[in-house]
Amino acid sequence: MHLFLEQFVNGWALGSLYALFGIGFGLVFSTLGILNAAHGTYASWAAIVGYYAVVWLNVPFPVAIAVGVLAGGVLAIVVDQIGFQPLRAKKAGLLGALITSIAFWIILDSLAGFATQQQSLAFPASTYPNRMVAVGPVMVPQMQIITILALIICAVGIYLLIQKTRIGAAMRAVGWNEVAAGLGGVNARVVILLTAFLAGATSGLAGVLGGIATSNVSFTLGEGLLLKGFAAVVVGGFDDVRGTAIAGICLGIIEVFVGQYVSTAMRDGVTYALLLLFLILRPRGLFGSTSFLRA
Amino acid sequence: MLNVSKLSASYGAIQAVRAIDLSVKVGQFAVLLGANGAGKSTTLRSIAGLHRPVAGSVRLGEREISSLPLHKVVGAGLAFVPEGRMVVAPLTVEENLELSRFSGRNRDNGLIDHVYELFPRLKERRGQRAGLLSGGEQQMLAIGRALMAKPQMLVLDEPSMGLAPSIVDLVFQAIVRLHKEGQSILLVEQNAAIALSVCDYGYVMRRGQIVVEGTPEKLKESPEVLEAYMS
Amino acid sequence: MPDPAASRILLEFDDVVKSFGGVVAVDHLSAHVRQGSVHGLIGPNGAGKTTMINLITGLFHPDSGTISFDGKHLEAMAPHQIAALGISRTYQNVRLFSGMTALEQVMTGCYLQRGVSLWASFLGTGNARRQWAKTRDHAMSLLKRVGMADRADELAETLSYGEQRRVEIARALGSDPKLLLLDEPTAGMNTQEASSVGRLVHELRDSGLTILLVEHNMGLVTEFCSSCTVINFGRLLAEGDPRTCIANPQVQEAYFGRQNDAERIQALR
Amino acid sequence: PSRAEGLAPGEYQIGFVTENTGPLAAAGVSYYHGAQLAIDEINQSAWIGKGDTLKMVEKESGSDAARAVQAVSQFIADRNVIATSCCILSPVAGAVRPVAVNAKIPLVIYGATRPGLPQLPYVTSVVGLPGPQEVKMTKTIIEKLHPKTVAYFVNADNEAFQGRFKAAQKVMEDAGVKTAGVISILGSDTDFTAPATQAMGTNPDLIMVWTTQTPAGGIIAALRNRGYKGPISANDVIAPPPMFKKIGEPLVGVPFPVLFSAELSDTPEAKAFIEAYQKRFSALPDAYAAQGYTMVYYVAQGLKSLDGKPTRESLAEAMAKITEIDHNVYGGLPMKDGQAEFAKSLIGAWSKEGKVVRWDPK
Amino acid sequence: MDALLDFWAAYGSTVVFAMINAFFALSTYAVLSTGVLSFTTVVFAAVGGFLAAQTVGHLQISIHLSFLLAAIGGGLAAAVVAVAFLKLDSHWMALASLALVLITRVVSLNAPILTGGVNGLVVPLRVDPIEVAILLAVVTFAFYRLHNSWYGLASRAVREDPAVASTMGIPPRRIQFVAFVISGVVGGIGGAALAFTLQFLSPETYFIGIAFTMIASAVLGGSFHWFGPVVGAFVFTALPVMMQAFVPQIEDVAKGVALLLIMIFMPRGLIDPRAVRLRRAARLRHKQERAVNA
Ligand SMILES: Nc1ncnc2c1ncn2[C@@H]1O[C@H](COP(=O)(O)OP(=O)(O)OP(=O)(O)O)[C@@H](O)[C@H]1O
Ligand SMILES: Nc1ncnc2c1ncn2[C@@H]1O[C@H](COP(=O)(O)OP(=O)(O)OP(=O)(O)O)[C@@H](O)[C@H]1O
Ligand SMILES: [Mg+2]
Ligand SMILES: [Mg+2]
Repeated sequence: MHLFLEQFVNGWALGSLYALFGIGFGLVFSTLGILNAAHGTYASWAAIVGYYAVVWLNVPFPVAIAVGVLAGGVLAIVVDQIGFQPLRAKKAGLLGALITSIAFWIILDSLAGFATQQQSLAFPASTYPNRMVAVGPVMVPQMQIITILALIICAVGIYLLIQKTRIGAAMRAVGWNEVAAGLGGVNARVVILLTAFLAGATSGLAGVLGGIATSNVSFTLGEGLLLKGFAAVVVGGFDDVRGTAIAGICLGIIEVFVGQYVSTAMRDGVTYALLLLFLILRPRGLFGSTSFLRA
Repeated sequence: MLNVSKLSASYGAIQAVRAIDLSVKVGQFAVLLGANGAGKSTTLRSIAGLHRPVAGSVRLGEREISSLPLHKVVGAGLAFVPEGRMVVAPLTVEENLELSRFSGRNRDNGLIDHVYELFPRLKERRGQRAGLLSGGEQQMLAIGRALMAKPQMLVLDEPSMGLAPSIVDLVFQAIVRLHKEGQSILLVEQNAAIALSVCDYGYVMRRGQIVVEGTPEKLKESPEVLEAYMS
Repeated sequence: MPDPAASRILLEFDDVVKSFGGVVAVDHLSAHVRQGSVHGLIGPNGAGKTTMINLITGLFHPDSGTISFDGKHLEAMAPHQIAALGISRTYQNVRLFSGMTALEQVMTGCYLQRGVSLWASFLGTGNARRQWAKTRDHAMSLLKRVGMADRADELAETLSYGEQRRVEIARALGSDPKLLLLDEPTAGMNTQEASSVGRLVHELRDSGLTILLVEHNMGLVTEFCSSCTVINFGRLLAEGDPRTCIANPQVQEAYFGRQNDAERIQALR
Repeated sequence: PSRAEGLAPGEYQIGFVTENTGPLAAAGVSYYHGAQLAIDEINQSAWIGKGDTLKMVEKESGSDAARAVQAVSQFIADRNVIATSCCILSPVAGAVRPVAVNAKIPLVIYGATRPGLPQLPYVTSVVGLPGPQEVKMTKTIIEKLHPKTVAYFVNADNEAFQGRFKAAQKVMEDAGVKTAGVISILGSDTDFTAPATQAMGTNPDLIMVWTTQTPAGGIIAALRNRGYKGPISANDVIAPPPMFKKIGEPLVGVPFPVLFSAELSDTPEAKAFIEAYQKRFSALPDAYAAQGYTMVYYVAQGLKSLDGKPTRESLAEAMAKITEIDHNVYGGLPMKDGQAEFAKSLIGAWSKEGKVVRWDPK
Repeated sequence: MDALLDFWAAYGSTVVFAMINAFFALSTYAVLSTGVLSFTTVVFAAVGGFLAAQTVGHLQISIHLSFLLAAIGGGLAAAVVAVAFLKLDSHWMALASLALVLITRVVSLNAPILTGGVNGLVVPLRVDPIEVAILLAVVTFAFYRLHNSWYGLASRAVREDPAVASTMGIPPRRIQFVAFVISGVVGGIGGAALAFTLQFLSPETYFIGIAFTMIASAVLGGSFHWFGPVVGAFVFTALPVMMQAFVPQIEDVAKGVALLLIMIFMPRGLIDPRAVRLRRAARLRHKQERAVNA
């Protein structure tokens, strides 16, 4: 029972990272219509920048997080403006953007390799909260608590922003069709920048937190998040932040439990087989995104 | 109000509009007529900032607007009801209407009630996603959205398309009322009879050029119009 | 020419219901279309006309009730099966295939009439090539029929709205259907162009086609339809001869507005 | 194939397939540096004699088999290249091997540990096969720590570590030490809190980590962070200095077998190598660097043994005949059937000060 | 002649890998051209590759026969996948196919009898590049035929608007099913060609790397025409080699930048029939106008 609880928390924290990353990834997917393969590198870069902020400038933990988040957001904006903006004008669609994002993935990944000298780095133990805290019967690392809270706050905040505010409506409008939104007086450029920043920042947060918690700051950091984050987005019903959050957490918990109780060698296999089964049984995901186009 | 001079527009190598001149004075109601493929929509799209013209200028008041981004054109006071409606499908009817407030141009709560008054159907459907509306309902929404921007210059591309007679009537009544209140209007309409009965001035296009212009009385006489519309 | 009013019923709606969430788009509707007629379907915006067409073509399935065509039930069929029975349609918001020329659009419409198996066509057998050429000529003649022959090799998306509508009609004719559903085919056309579509409709009827015509252009309906159905809020409002239908006070109110200045509106049209 | 006739006299090129990017770049760069250093040394000291010098030409593979094959093919086409060297991953080496054999060019494998890769005379390997070092360390651990149960971490997707793990497990079980659990991880995993919890849940007396570098560091850190106080053993992937810089404290006292260590190896050749390496790259060489270095000396020794104009074939024959690599940093390096055999291995561990010292279980 | 031989010696293997990638790109294009984004080509390649390797290894059949088996195996696998997947909508399908790729890797790691597991599998035979070229030519010709047949027309319609296509009597699911089978056959052939070229297979051989290569090749070359994927595969395979020759230090970055520039300036790929048609339409229009004015 004790082990079960411990692993449950482990899974929840892990899943929170997936979800956090997925929220950012899903935001660009659902509002800007881009399946962004470069999104993982935002997380890597956020962690790397956060790491150097700590190592070179000795900034305290919260500042390091903030710097990483900012880096993720700014990078997302840069990529969007260089890579995706020209495509929008030419209406290249999903595929064009996908390949462009793969190009950025290659570029940013290899630059990240240079920035870390191809090493996997880790935040020095003294620079972040790394004690265990008793929560009821189990001991939980502080970073896990921080991660879990970060997801809850981000998920609720972004959900409210998108569904309940006018900025959110503008974001959805631009994602559907820039011209249509423009006819409503929306400054598409600004909204796109805002969306890209928000998405990059959220995934950046996942990157820094994950980089710290797993002692792995490297160019490979984002890749793991990318697949799982994508899965969370799709299973959750890709235009619903709540769905992404829940699906991400479930994914983490399933993964950990399969490792614990079935077999680690089969972990990914079983996790993805479950995912596949779920999709086939419920072809529109958890929250079954509502269609808005008529036959 | 609106001054278009030597406007040319093309799609790649296909030239759709060649060096046309057209103007709408403050408070004037102008219509643009022409057969399918004459270039009417292209002209309006170029004026409204949906399509970059290759040459010529479009001035709204003193301001050159042909190179402004779309939202700035709307901000400058030109609202457009495009062909094909272009409503924001994933947003609800109400959100579509409220979008124009994002630009901060109008904070007038009464305006949306005005639109609902004009189109009660939209009020019934206010919570529905715009993409699921019927064709006519979408057309109403597109017109409503343009009105929400409280424009100085209203540009409409076949607003009556797909609307039932009663609604066409309502729309024209509304347009005429706006015109009476001093609104400047540029309208493309296939229904020449209605259009010419309400406008102050008209243009007729053929193959990307303006071939006749003048008062509605003059146009009604012109062979161009007679041939195409009064059969 | 058989008298349409007496000919047999080709398409029949029986107590059909279709709702979307809270909106009941088609509400216990019964109606029918007779073989060889040009049947008008009219009603205010949002009345459920397009929904009816979607139900007939299988894009939606009714919540309850039956739709039968030529004695066969359509409710559970897939769209392509229904098309194979000989039902073809156009769309209210022109839906042409991007990247295809006008001619290819119409060729695609001829899919059911291709006359050879996919396999033979892949192998390029002599027969397949002959059939292909034949279909091509047929498609070309359809384009000519709607007045678009000289634009056959142009990308459909570069045509103007009105021109695209014509291509779409030609495409719908490609499958050589028994029943043609036209959803506001003349929207965006001027009077002259619209009546040329009307004449085309008559020609088609004379060649044996049955046509269901959704129109807001009353002039066209009264001139070209032999019968009509009026619906509002998904319910039947009136049925029968177009002129009688339109004269019906309920229809007048629903369709021409409460101000009911029918005369002025008639004059404007 | 007959191209080798046209070699430019005096300067022989070694085609080196680098892995300076991709998942194994950290190790790849070390191999590369080690090889560079050896080339410089050999040329400066005219080690081959006869006025012959070596030059390294490199092409990147990013640990991708297809790219490695293309790189080797291009080397083969270049008549100045007399020998090639490649590959950290066994599947990549496996794909490159037939290409070299067909083209009759010497190929020295420098990283892949799958047994049976050498194919005389063309394909040889300077890699230490899994087995002896692991066995030796495991025996020492049993002797010193007397564990009753042991939990293992192992890479499910890396045949080299599977081999090492199996060797160690066999020794343990033969000595009556029970297996408490085997926790497989994948090379691309990054989060090890759950596996650590799982391992601790088996209550082992000892945890052995047989995984690639990043997971090894992550696992040890996670175990210690979650409060595991018992003994852990690992393998030479935690030996490179950047690992200690990264993981720090948790690595202290974790034993690992090494064939070469900048701090422990003390033969004259090793010392000279370490000094020169440090001077050139301002970092201590690790075991990978030593292998890259050895590879070049192996080729050079083959050239040295030849008279007149060597061809690829004659070089391959000459290299196949070598039974001991003369210049090495291991204090003796016999070659058997084209496969290096490491006679001596050490057991090292990190000290609190961040130095590799001989492991002392106290 | 000598120069040609030299070139072949140096870049022959690049050309072979380009041809193999062309199979993968065509396999992806097969489904893409009916509007399905699927990464399952990797799975079909794995089925074909391991099947070919095992049959050649254990049953001692000829390379040609094993290519045939690989094609059949890939096609069958594709048929099974299609039955399960064609229920799904686009984005879900893309994810499901990615999931299947990951599952394939786990299976090939854990089924050593079939795949050699983590130790990999030695393939005893090598295929002659000429044979790969002939095979590719045949497959490409088949795609050309498909494109110009009723299937091609139907698949383009399904890609652009499945609902409309269905009301014209084109069964979208059936067309997509056929597309999957074609994708499986071509993917299986590609997998076998890779097996007989690398001569060493491991679970990594058929993994995400291929997934991105094939999709990038297909889109880069142009996913609206059968020749696009072939061109794309050659460009995408040659890019790293070229970059290595010119800017070895930053070859990956340079490769990314090159890819990026192509996409920014030609977002619909190098071969874009639509652009060609637009230009042709413009010429036509000019001619007509001149006729009218005259
Ligand atoms: N996207 C496009 N690409 C290329 N050519 C186009 C495009 N849109 C329109 N055209 C061409 O430009 C010309 C003018 O088209 P436009 O849409 O302006 O006509 P219109 O007068 O509005 O016609 P309609 O009454 O049918 O709407 C037509 O010949 C049309 O084929
Ligand atoms: N998929 C859908 N989801 C939700 N509501 C729908 C859907 N399709 C249609 N509706 C609603 O059903 C009603 C009937 O729509 P329909 O499109 O059939 O009207 P119509 O008679 O064709 O009107 P119009 O003349 O404006 O085209 C409308 O109010 C519309 O909003
Ligand atoms: Mg128009
Ligand atoms: Mg309708």
